[in-house]
Amino acid sequence: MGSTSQFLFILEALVFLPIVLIHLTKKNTNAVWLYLIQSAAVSSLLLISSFDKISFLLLVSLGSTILVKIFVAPWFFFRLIKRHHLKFSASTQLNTPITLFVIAAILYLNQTVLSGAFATFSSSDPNLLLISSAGIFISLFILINRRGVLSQMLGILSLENCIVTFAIFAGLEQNPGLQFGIIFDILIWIIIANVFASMIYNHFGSLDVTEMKKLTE
Amino acid sequence: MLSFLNSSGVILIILSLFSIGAVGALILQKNNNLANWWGNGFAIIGSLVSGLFAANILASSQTLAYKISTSFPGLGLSFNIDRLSAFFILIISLITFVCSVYALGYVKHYYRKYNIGTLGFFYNTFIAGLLLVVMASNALFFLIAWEIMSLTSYFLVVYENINEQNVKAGTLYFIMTHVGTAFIILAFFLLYNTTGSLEFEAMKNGASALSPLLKNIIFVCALIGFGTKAGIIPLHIWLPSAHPAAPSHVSAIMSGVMIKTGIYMFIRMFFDILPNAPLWWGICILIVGSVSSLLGVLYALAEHDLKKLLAYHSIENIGIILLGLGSSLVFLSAGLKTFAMIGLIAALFHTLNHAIFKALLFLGAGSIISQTHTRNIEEYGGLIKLMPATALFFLVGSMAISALPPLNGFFSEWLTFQSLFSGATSFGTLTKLVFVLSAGALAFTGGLAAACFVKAFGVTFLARPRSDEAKHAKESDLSLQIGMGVLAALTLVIGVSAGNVSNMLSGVAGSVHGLAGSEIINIANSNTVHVNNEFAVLSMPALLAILLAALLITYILVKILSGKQKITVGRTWDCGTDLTPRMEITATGFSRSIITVFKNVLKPTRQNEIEYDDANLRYFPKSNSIHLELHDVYQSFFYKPLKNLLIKISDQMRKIQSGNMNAYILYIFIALMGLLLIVAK
Amino acid sequence: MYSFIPWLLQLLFIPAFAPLCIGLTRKIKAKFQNRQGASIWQPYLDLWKLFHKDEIISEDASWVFRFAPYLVFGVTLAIGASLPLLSTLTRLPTGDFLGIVYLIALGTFFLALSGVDTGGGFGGFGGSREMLVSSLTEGGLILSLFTLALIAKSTNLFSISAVMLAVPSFAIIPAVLAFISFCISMLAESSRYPFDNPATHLELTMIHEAMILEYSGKRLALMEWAAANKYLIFISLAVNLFYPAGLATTLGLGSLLIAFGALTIKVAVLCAGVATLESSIAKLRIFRLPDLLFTSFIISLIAISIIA
Amino acid sequence: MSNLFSKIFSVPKVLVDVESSAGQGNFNEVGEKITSQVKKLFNGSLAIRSVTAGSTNACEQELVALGNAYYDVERFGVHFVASPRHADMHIVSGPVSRNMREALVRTYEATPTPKIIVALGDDAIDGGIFKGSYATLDGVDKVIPVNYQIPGDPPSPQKILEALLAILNDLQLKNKTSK
Repeated sequence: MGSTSQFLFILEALVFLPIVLIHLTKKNTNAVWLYLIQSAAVSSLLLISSFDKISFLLLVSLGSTILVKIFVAPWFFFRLIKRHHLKFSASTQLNTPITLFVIAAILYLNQTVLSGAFATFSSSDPNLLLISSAGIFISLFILINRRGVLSQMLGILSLENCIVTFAIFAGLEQNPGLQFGIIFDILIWIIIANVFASMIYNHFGSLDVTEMKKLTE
Repeated sequence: MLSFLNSSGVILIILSLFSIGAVGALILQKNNNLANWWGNGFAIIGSLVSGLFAANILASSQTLAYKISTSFPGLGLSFNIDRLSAFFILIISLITFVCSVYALGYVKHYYRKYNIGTLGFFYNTFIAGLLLVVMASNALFFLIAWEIMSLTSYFLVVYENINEQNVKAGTLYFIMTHVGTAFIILAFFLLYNTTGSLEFEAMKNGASALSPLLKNIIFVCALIGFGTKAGIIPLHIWLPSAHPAAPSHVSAIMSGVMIKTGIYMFIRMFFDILPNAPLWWGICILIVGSVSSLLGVLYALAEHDLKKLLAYHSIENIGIILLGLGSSLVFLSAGLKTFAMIGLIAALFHTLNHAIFKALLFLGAGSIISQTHTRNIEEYGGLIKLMPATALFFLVGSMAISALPPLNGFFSEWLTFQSLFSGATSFGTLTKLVFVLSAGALAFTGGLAAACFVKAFGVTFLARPRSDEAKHAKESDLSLQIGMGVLAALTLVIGVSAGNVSNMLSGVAGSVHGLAGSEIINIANSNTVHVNNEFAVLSMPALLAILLAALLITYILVKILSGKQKITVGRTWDCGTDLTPRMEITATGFSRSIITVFKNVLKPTRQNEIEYDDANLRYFPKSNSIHLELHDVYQSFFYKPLKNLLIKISDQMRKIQSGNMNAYILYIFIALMGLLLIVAK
Repeated sequence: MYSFIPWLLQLLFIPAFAPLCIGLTRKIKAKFQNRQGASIWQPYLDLWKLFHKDEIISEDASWVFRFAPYLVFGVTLAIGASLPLLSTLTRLPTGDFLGIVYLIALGTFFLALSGVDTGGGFGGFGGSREMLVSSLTEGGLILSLFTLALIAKSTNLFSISAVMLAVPSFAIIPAVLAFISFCISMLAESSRYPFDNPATHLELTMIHEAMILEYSGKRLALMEWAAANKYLIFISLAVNLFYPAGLATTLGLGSLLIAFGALTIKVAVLCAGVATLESSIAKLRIFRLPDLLFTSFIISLIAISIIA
Repeated sequence: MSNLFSKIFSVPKVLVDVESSAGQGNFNEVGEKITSQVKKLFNGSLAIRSVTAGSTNACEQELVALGNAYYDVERFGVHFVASPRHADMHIVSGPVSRNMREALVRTYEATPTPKIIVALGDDAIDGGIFKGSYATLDGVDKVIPVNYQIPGDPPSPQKILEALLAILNDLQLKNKTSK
């Protein structure tokens, strides 16, 4: 069981690190690639966790998850970047040192506050859960920090991934119906978000969220 | 049949009668006449049944508890009708019965202008709401009933929506009632917090565990909450604009009965639920009562819109009721149970009297307005020759409200005086001063009310018509007269049989939790009322008999002395000039001297505009008009600063709406972290 | 068998002697103006003549105008019958002082209405001023009578006069203060000098007279008589409540005669007092009256707070 | 206040001796006769109302003088009233100017019967010094029926009292003949 738990740690790191890196990347394409890595890790985690009660339906659902998360989403994003050639949109609210500081603060908070809380979950080892919950908070912080609409979309998707990892580690068993629902949901969401992003772009001339302030008057 | 009457089934029958009336009126709204007859017909039957039900409960003097449990947590539809609520049900059904009979004829003049079906619907639900408010004994159920009552009365206030004023009055009324309801909810919440249950019965037992500070806070919240509905002085601004806006038979019910639900809940809260009230509660209610009564009658004097005048008089009479209530609360806190009984009987009696003569006056005003199509007294005049019956009933109403002897208004003010006097005899210097000043305030209020109604009756009915609208007024038709006639007769009947009525009321007052201990002293035998061991004795029938005897003697004396002199009808003597209606005394003229006496209280403003033919030279004025208004003290000193404060606060809060999406997500994030911190600890 | 005599005396005293009281006051005022003045029986002659004259009623007047004199006079009769005039035993259930005050208010209510009814200019503002004065007097009136009720532990006028026969020592100062405030209210209610000039011809200054300008014949007589009754009611109240010396406590003929003599003397003294007051001060401006009436209210307030 | 009252009661009623002033018949006997006549005819109370119809106020001064301390007509049972409704007798003075015509008619109609109209002073009788002027109607009888006239411009209070006595005697004769 030792090797598997160690392997799980690696995968968990693969899920966690891209979030931090999305914060720091200047280029959108890197961000998309990071998301691709993260979703690959998550799908493999899914495969591992549902290893024992494999059923045909489950396999199909996992396949579709992999398909959507790894191929469809990045394809859409790259198309968006190409069409509006917005390679460099990595503007953030806070400059990088402060962002790192905030991420550290969140980690620390997560560590102190939630340490006792996860003892009740019987299935896996608690600090896995800790990391995934930290991942949730930091991906939420992406939404706050990044100005570009594309990076905010990535933030939301990585948030979804972290929640899935948290669910897996918390031992919530997967059933195909749930999987299908999630994936279908994400697919639709990606399509709409892209259409929406291009509309914003046409209207405001850039994907920077702060330009939209004129809405309130 | 009688045993059936006080079973719990009757409550459902009453409510179903009103709901059938309401829904039926909606369905039949196409045909005006049918909708009118259906709506008011069911209201009449419903009020008859509820009247009998209440009378039966009062006669057999037992309480009826009945509970329908619902799946909703905390909300048990529990009815608890003890003698106090039965008394209020009796008032409600009496006034509703008369107003519905009146409405059969009165609503005709709405026929082509407004939708009668909606009027019938809201009218019936309004009465059902009133009855539920008085029957409910679960806080949540009570609040639902309170809300039904407030909302339906809001729709009735804005019923005549062509006139812009009504809609504005409606919104003001809407806001003020809900400010009041907020305070009521706060009070009930605090009670629920300590007693742990929403049932009034459980609250009653658990209330002794209340800490004094909490009890005082509940008192203040209840005072403000129910005070807004009752219309005490600082919170009264909605009443003079909302009551006149409603159709007359509805404003009769609103003014006669709806504001009494505030009084009912005062009694329920301060006597029934909150145990051993401290002294300052009673003193505070006494002060509020005397201020309300004095200022109410002063504003009524300055008013020349007939229905607004009557609305201000409702505030005055609520003040008088509060005087009775306040004095009995002071006695309760001092442990003098018999004096407290007198005070409470005086308050209940004046509630009954005020409901009767205020409804009578509003119905009278309604029939005048339906003939002259204006509410401004200055355009009436000489209506006594055109509408003799309405004039007689309005005169009886005005005599009753200015507490003139043979009628019922006199007896309840006499009893309030007795409770104030017994307060002045049995307390230390400070409390005694408050009692004596309240007695002074009541005396002045009685005098000024008489002055106001000489103005109202004199300018409306006597002398010559001042506008051609008033010239063509015709007597209102039968159902209106029956409505007013019944009430006028009631003022005399209750006035004369005041002794028996106060005995019944002492039974009602005794049923209240605070006064349960004191033995039911019937303060009157064979209609002579003996108050606090022979301090004061009065017998109303004897008073009436002596008055009639004196009138008879006068008549005979005049017949003997000048039997054969003839009477000729000539012109009014006016120093020889030709008398135009404009030379008659106007309402503003009549009350202007009294307003100038109280000018630093009322702050009259005076503004005249002169229109010139030659604008630049200004030698030849074409017209000179003068506006005599009252500076609205409450708007400028209480409500405007409050509004500015609220605006300032909300400006600060608007800053968080920066329009930046990231900021909003940041707020979510912070909230999430905060929540986690609390939960995880 | 003769038990009804004191009741008859009680009923007839006020209407019988009121015009005499007015005549006496006018006589003393005339004497002050160094003229002989009409005889004290002149008011009787006036009333008698007016009863035998025809009447003119304005066409705008309604039944309120025609009925008001009967009610106003009837009210004064009813009040006269329930006052402690000759003895403290002939009690009527309406002897309560609040009943008396509000019966007077009933009379004033209809008097003011009859003024407004004919639609002339004078009746209207007469009514308005009458209501101004009478509404502001009620405070002082009720509280001064209440001081007496506090002293006598009962609101019934008869028991008050019975107790005041032997004035308890602690009650002297409050009784005097109450008497002052009662006198102010008396002058206001019976529209005597500082409030209203009864013998004025200038309509603008009238309060009481303005309301009865329209009356003639028997109705005018009733109104004049009622005004006289009201004047005597207040004087006999002032006299018998505050200084009831001589009031008969038994129904014997002797004691009734003594009581009758004592009452007439006291009434004559007070009438002289009122006449002297009327000859020595000027009539107050209408907007000075509320200050006077509020002082009467405050004086009675002080009287009440002094009592234990 | 006390010195006011002491002065009132110390000053004698009459400073000038009544008998010595020439031609002034003692009006007290006239007064007694008037009192007895008033008692017979008007039950002891005669209400007079003075109406000014464009008068030069001379006659008014004399009427006012009737009410002063010296003549003091009240003791004879005669008193002046404010409203025509209360009056038995109207004493009209002045030549009735054009504007007062309507008012005088209204006053006449407003007085309950039996009523007596007396024209006081020459102006009221036939216009006096204003006779023929465009502004006046030359005398009260042109407007309302006049029962008696008191000549003089203006007649002294003494003359008015004597005329009043003559009026009352005449009224008594009329009552005897009509009965």
